[in-house]
Amino acid sequence: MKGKLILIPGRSAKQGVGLNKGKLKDEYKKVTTTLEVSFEDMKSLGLETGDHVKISNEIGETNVIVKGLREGKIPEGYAFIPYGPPSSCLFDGETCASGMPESKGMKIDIEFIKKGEKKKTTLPPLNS
Amino acid sequence: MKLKLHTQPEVPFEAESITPGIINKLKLKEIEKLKLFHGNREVNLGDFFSAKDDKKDSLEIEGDMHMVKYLGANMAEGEMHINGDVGAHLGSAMSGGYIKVDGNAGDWIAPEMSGGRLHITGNCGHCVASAYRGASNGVSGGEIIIEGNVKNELGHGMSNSTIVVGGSSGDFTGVNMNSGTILTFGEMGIRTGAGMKRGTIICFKELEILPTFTYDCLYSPVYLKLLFKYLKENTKIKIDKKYIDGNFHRWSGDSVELNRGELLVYYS
Amino acid sequence: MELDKLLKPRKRKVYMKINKTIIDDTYAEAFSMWSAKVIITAESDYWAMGAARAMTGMATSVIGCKCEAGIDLKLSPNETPDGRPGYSILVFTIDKESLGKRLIERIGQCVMTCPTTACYSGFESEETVNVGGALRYFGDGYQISKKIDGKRFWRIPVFDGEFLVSEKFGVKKSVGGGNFYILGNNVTSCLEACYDAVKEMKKVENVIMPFPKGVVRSGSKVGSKYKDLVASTNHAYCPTIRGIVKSSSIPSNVSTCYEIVVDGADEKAVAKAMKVGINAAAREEVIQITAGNFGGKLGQYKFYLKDLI
Amino acid sequence: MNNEIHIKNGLVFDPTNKIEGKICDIYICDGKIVDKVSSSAKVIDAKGMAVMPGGVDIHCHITGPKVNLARKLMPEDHRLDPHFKTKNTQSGSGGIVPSTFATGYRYATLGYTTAMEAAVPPLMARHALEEMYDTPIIDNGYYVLLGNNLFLQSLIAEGRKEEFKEAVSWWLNVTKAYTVKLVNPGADEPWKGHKNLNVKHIDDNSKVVDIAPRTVIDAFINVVHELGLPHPPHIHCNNLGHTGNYDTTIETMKTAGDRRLHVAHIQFNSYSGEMGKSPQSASKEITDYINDHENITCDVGQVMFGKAAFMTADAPLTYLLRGYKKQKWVNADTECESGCGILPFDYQGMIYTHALQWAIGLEIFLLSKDPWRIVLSTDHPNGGSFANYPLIIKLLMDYEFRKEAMKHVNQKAMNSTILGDLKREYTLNEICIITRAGPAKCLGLKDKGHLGKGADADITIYDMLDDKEEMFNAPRYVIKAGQLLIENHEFVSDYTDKKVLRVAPDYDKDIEKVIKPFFDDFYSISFGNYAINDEYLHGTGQVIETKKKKSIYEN
Amino acid sequence: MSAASKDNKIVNEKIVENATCTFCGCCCDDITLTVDMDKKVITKAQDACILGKAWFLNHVIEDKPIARIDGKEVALDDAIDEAAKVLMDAKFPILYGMSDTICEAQRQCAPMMDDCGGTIDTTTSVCHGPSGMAFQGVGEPSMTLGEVKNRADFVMYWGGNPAEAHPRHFARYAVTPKGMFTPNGKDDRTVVIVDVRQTKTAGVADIFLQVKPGKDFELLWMLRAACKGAAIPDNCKELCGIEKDVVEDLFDKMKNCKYGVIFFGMGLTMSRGRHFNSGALMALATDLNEFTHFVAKPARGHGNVTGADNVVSWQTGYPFGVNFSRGHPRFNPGEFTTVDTLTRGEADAAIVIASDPVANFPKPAIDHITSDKCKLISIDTKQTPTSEAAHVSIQTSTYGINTGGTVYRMDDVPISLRPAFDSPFPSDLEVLTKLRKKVNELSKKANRPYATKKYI
Repeated sequence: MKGKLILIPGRSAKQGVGLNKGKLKDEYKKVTTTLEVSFEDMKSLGLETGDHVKISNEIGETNVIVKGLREGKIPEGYAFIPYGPPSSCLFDGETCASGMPESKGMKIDIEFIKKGEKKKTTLPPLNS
Repeated sequence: MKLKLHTQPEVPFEAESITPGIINKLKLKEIEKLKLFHGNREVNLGDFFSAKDDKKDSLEIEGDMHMVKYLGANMAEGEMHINGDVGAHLGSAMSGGYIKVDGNAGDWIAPEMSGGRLHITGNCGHCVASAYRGASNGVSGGEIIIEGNVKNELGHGMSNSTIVVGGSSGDFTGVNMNSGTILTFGEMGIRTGAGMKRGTIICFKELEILPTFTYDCLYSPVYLKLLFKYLKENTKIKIDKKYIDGNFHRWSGDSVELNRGELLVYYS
Repeated sequence: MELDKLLKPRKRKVYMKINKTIIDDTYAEAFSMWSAKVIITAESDYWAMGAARAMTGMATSVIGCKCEAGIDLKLSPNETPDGRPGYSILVFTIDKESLGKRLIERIGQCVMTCPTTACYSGFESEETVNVGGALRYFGDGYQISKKIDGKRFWRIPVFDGEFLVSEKFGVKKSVGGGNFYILGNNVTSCLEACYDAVKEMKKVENVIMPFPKGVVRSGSKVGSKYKDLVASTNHAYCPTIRGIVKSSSIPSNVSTCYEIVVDGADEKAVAKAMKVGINAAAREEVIQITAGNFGGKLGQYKFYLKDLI
Repeated sequence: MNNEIHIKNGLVFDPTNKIEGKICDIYICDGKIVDKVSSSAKVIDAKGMAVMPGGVDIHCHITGPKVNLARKLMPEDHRLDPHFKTKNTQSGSGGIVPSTFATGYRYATLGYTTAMEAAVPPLMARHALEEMYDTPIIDNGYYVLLGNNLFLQSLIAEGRKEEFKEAVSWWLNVTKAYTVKLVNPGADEPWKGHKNLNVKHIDDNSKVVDIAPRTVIDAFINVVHELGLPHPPHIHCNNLGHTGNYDTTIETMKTAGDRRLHVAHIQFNSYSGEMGKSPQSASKEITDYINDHENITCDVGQVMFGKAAFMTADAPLTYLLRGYKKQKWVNADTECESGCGILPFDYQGMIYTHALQWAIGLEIFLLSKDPWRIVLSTDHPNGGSFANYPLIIKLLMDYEFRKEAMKHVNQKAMNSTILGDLKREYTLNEICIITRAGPAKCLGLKDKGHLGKGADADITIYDMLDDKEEMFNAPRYVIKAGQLLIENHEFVSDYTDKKVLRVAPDYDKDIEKVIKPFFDDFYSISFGNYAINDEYLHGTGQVIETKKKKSIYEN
Repeated sequence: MSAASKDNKIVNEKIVENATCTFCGCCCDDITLTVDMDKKVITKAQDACILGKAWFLNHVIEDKPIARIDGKEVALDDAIDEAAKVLMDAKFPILYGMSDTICEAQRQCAPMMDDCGGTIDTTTSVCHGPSGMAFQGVGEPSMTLGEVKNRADFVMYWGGNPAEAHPRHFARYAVTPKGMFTPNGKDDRTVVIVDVRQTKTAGVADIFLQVKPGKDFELLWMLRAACKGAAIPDNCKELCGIEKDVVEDLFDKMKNCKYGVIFFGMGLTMSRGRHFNSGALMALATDLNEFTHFVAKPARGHGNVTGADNVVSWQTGYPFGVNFSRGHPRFNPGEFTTVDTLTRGEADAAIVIASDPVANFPKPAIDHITSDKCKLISIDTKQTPTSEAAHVSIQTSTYGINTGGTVYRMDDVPISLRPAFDSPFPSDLEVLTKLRKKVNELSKKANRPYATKKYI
């Protein structure tokens, strides 16, 4: 249960809300450790929503929880994660003379660690 | 003269006064008193470099100078041989002379160069011979030879000069180029020649070409033979005979701009 | 006796001989010209030759052709700038300005038109004329300029790719009208001598013999009895009118005379060419070798034959 | 600290008080000019020097949103001209659009102590005020862009004159502005709403224009006259920069009748010739009209060769100019209020039009008979940097130099002008008028531009030099509000306690009820957050009194 | 101040009208806050979005020390003295952040770094910094948001997710509001979303274009070429993931609208190509002006990041990444930007204002900023990983809630804040003014030589 994905971190409303409550609080931590993956990839990787996985690249690695997305929401082979400390672990400091680290579209390895605690339906929710 | 770095700078070090034109006219004592910048502090050259008069006309520098910027800035004449890595802005605004680096170089090599020759045996960073932000013109002359790899934005907005890269070059090679020639023997990144007005980019490996370039033909440009011969005679770069007699696909672009540039892609 | 008297050569001081050929103690008078060296290359010798021939066609004498041109040397691929077979050509004119014009005309009409060719300046010189810089307009805006080693070239799109031409051609003050005359008593042997002379002279770099196969039989002098003509036949060397010409230069035992004219990039080249030419031509059948001059009025260069051999 | 200064032995130029180069003493106390100071006053010996009031720039673009956009746009230009830090001053970037600190210091090093920002959209006025506070030394004020304000235009169109007057007054108050600025009135709607069109004529009543420019101009001239603002409407005429536009300019001036009007950078509006073809000079026609009409004042907007940057609320103009070289270009629409275009530019002496513009500006200076009503400006940075002022002074004061300069520019342009025949040379006194006394009068600033008792002690002292460019390039002393800032060409202290000049005409509070519904519907910020708090003046605001006048000669 | 106690029953309730939410770049200034002045909390934030509510309602006065040095509580002035000393002693200090504070406070920063010969950089450099660089290269046709509301009949979002990052952007400015020439709101507009994933935003779209990840530039470039008269290539789908006829139709709509606008987000600036991506978009908007009125605007993030851009620009001439070590401002992204100076291990001191690089930066940069080589100073309203790692840490009051001042909306419109209740913590302005003064004093003492002529 290993694979390769391309990670696109971004903002989400939940992450913004969590940020206001405090970065050292649980809510923020929870939001920023949720990795959204297309349903097709979930299937081929043999993952279910709620599973713990390790994502890594040559810069670093971090553990997150996966969540499946309905067809078409995200292209196959790609994954989304809200900005936060876990996504930072994977950013390279290389900015290509722009000051901006390339923080979208980095190649990552994904590896299953353990099953999620809560039982979730294998079908992802209608609205992510 | 010969300089040797004896103390590694802690923060970026700016040494625009280290050029043969300045150093070789001075006495040893004066050289050691030359003012340079270590971060925001003015320091004496002697605090970081030891100088020796080797009675040569050229300037030799030795040491790991990856933190040292602006070596050979404004250089107009003379020769400079550097043994070791150098930092950003090497040969900034140089108008003549020759710099050879046995080692790697940082970002922003030879910005605003208008003449002279630069030869780097190792790799270089981003924005080699590139226009500073906001400017539409980068280098306006001279020759740059890099035996290793370079990163993005090679020759951004360049005019007239010739750049040869022995290894690979990154994304946006020759972006917004005004004229001149870029030759990369290795792989090229994506979006080569985006927004180029005039100029030539020559590539020897497979290349992803932007949709705004139009295919012209397969031919053997005589001018390349001339260029290759010149390079062979004047640089150490080895050029395979198959390239010299080879055929090239020609693409014209970039159609969002003047559309007078060309990509020549080797056809094996 | 009377006939003998009539045939008696005029007194000359003769003290040089090569292979029994008398070398006149005189000098060839040559004048200053401007020259350019044009290197033509092409895919193969066939096409390079084609362009070279066309370019040097009808360029025998400035008097009637506005320039004198000829193939200097055949170049092997490793001698040309682009590694292809080629020819070097020399073009001579009286002044610099017209040299530029001739090059533009001839390169534009004879080289650019010829398949696969490219055309480069052969002289390194401070003085240049703009050629590619004018021909580029044929590119109608699609031409591309390139600078290699500080020299600018123009790439003009044509039907088989690009015509590559140097922007500026180096030009030099050089020497035109170097010459010597081969005098013999029959056409066949005299021509044989000419042939051998030209063959050797062609090996000399930086010279051309602009006349057909290097030989001219209608040598000229300056001026004419007819007001509008600037030149006319050099009657002193025409054997058929020896009798009626006062001070004819033709000795009595000579019935044929040929002139070999040589233009060279510099004095040295001309001298060298004349030397090898005279040496090759001298033989028993050639009675005398002399040279044309106008008493030093026309040109600033004098090539004394005695100095050459 | 001693707050008294005594300047002695200087050759004083104070045209307002009819002192035209006389050696006399100037006394300063507490930032004002006084009759007498104590013996402990600091003495400046100005022997061999000219003492003048601090310069007043009536029209420049140095603060505000568009200026800052232009600043951001041109890092390559800043790079070439760094402004270095000194012990007493901050560093900055120079170039055609200098950073705020550099702007203040550089104005001071030319002897200027007041500069008026010529165009700020009301919505962005806070920005301009913030920047002004970061622009050291010089006093500022700004003209607020109301000419294309949709709400005000609708009041004009509906003939609601009283409400219009109250609304204009309200706008001036809530934005802390100095006067009304009109830029290409009527052109915003065609530009924004009709696929980048422009107004063609002052009486344009084509479908794309809601209201003819003349109607707008007339309404504003009238309301400013009624309110008695110290400075009349500051107008950037329609068709600016177009061949044959002098007609429009004269029609605009005629619209004023005998009411006051200031025509900005009039050089750009003085072209004859056929529309769409090469321009010709109409300096004679323009100056003739101005010479005969005391109610008109203008600044020249002299073009100087070298770098420039167009930054104007006249967006269609910059787009048109962009078409030539396709260089980088900024457009900035402000909701309901204004448009804006920014374009880096380069004036070249060898180009016919540029050389002609240069000549027309000089002709206007030389043909105008009354220096009090013509002000030196380059419309910085549109016609060139304010750093060119000393050179312009030299061109005006030195006929031979002018003739020499004419040789190095496009001759076709020179031959089509009469510049070569104009032998007039400005005197130092006249220079003092067009750079200080005159603009202060045009602005209605009673405390500036002169050295009489009670005036602000803004004083510059220049070495008397034959080369007038050199002379005006580096004053030996600059005193601002009584504080010595530059001594022997060097900054001896920093001065940030500057003034923001503004007007505050009375208005009926009820007008807010009329304006608010429009706001709620069409603005993107709340009505309650529109008016600018006094905090933005940093306690430095100075309200200039309002009084109806027919010309600058009335007191 | 329109704040007034409205309800007589609860004396200590305060209503603040037209308050501005500074959480995202929308800076909505129409929020009505209900404040319980006893408990010092905001109980209601009417009209605020989910993020705004979180911003206002979660704000509590924490019982935390104002100033700490190495974790120990100290007096504010001592912390400021120490911070000033650290900055003056450093050879390559860097100031970073500033997006979550008012302009008045931001204005203190550049002169301070000028005095100590450091570098100033804002969060722009890791947000729309590439757009700023693109702006310098190609310019930008732009507008205030009110123009979009009044005129735009074609609205496009590219590489952004306003539904989650700027929740009221649609309703207040760009999609649904009824404006002067758009009386029917959304019905008068064509809304197009271009993104690599089908975000919440996509649901609003009339047309959703799912572009192949990393192929935005190619699509923009094709559209630019179309502006110059080229045809959309047949292999369009292969190039960018969208069918040829869809792109043709899109181009047609862009060309024929009356007032078109494109908002773009970090999908462009943070992905491969960075400034060229946003540059391509700005250039496209410029090109489209040949046909109609067309504008573009980056949808900027944090509350006052636009203000930071403006302030640094007017003070130094450059928007971010400005270095003063040679006595005048120098700008070069990649050389003087924070991520780079930290990644390369160059900065020997860092002062972070209202930002949290320790949580957000790439790993190599975090490693350096938290190391011994770099003395860290933090000025923030909340405890963050950065404030916890800092040598000197100062906690300040929150702008827009506790203190007033000016912020700039994403479209450069300045807005004055209306604070709800005061805070025991000093304001950023107060702290930074003191620090600037202190640094200025020290720099005058240090008497470093200053250059007088251009050297490079």
